[in-house]
Amino acid sequence: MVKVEFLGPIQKEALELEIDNLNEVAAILQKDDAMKEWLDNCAVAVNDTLVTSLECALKDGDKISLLPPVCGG
Amino acid sequence: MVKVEFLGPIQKEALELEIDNLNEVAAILQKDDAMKEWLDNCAVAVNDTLVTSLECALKDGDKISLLPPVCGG
Amino acid sequence: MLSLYNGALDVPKILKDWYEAEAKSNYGAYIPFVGTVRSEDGIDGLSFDIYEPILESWFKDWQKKAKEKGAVIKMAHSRGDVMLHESSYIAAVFSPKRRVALEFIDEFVEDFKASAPIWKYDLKNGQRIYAKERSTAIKGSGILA
Amino acid sequence: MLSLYNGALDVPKILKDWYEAEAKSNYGAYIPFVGTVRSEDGIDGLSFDIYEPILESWFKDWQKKAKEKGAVIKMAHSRGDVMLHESSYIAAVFSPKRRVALEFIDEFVEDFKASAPIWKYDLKNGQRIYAKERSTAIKGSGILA
Repeated sequence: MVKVEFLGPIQKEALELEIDNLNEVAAILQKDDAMKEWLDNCAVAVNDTLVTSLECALKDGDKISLLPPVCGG
Repeated sequence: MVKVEFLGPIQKEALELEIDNLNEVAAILQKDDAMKEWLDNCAVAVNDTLVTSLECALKDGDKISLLPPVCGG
Repeated sequence: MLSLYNGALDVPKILKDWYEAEAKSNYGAYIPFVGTVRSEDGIDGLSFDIYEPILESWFKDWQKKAKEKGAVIKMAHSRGDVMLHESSYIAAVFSPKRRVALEFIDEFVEDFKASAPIWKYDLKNGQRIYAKERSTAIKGSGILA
Repeated sequence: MLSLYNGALDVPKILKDWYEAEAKSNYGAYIPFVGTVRSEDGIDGLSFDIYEPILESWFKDWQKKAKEKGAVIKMAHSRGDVMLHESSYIAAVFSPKRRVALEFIDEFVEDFKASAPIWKYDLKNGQRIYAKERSTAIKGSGILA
């Protein structure tokens, strides 16, 4: 089981998914209308490390985070 | 009478001179051995305003200041 | 040193504590940057969400960069609501040399704005509205699209 | 605002007073630069001479530049002796915008170093020695040579 969580302003409950890689996450979220406005500008972290490609194998217990545009300060 | 004062580390008493322009100041100070090391790197102010050329008429009561290299902070 | 506070920062106290903590470290330059909530667009204040695990690793990378230059970096940020004219952010660099300090605080603050996982909301008429148009997508965003 | 003090600066108090003085002025960014005496070359401290009339007119020009950018500049400096790990200099900019503030403090501090009529001496073995090799000739120097 892999957990997908949505940070900051994304109003969406975390998901628990049986998946092996980030391509599957992308395929699932692309079908979610509420996520359409976010996918273009969200960064992705796997176990709290930002990743820049979908070539990333996932294992049981991994945590994926979606980070929308930021504005600290 | 024009007053010439030496600021910061220049160990020299102020002068009172009967002169009409900065060229005369230059001529006088160039003859002063103790001033040789300073003239190359001193800035000049007339009545507390920095000047960048010797083309400056002087009148009675004017004050000339010599400012050696600075290092605030 | 990264410190997170609920609500507004006590700026004089933080600036003093940091100054005194490094008083004997032989740094010649100390440059804090203080960010304060401005009155504009009729807001009553701002509110912040922070994702701490990634903020901490981002900050650790900057601590490493500071160390390579013989410098030290400190940061404080607010969680939750910060009202008009209160402060939500302080970053500070200590360095032996002024040029290093002046350049480092600029680079740090700009990367903070572009990369730190913090989300800002306008507080307006009792609502908390994501400041989308003022936000920046983190580098590498969009891979799921 | 230009403040000169005999001896070391009370940094926490000055940073606090300036912050509080501008608390309602709606500036988003406050960047102080604090200069502290470092231990090097066996000095016991530094000492400063200031020529105030020209320092004041130099500072007035910078106040005008700040105003044109919607910013405010403040400065404090020590006269006389300042010992190791004490501070002799604070400059600070307040601005609505962070980019203006970051650029302004850099330009101000660099021009201060090159132009402000202040002379620095090393205090060493009871002597007061002009820091000639660390000093900079003011622009336009040498016309009398």
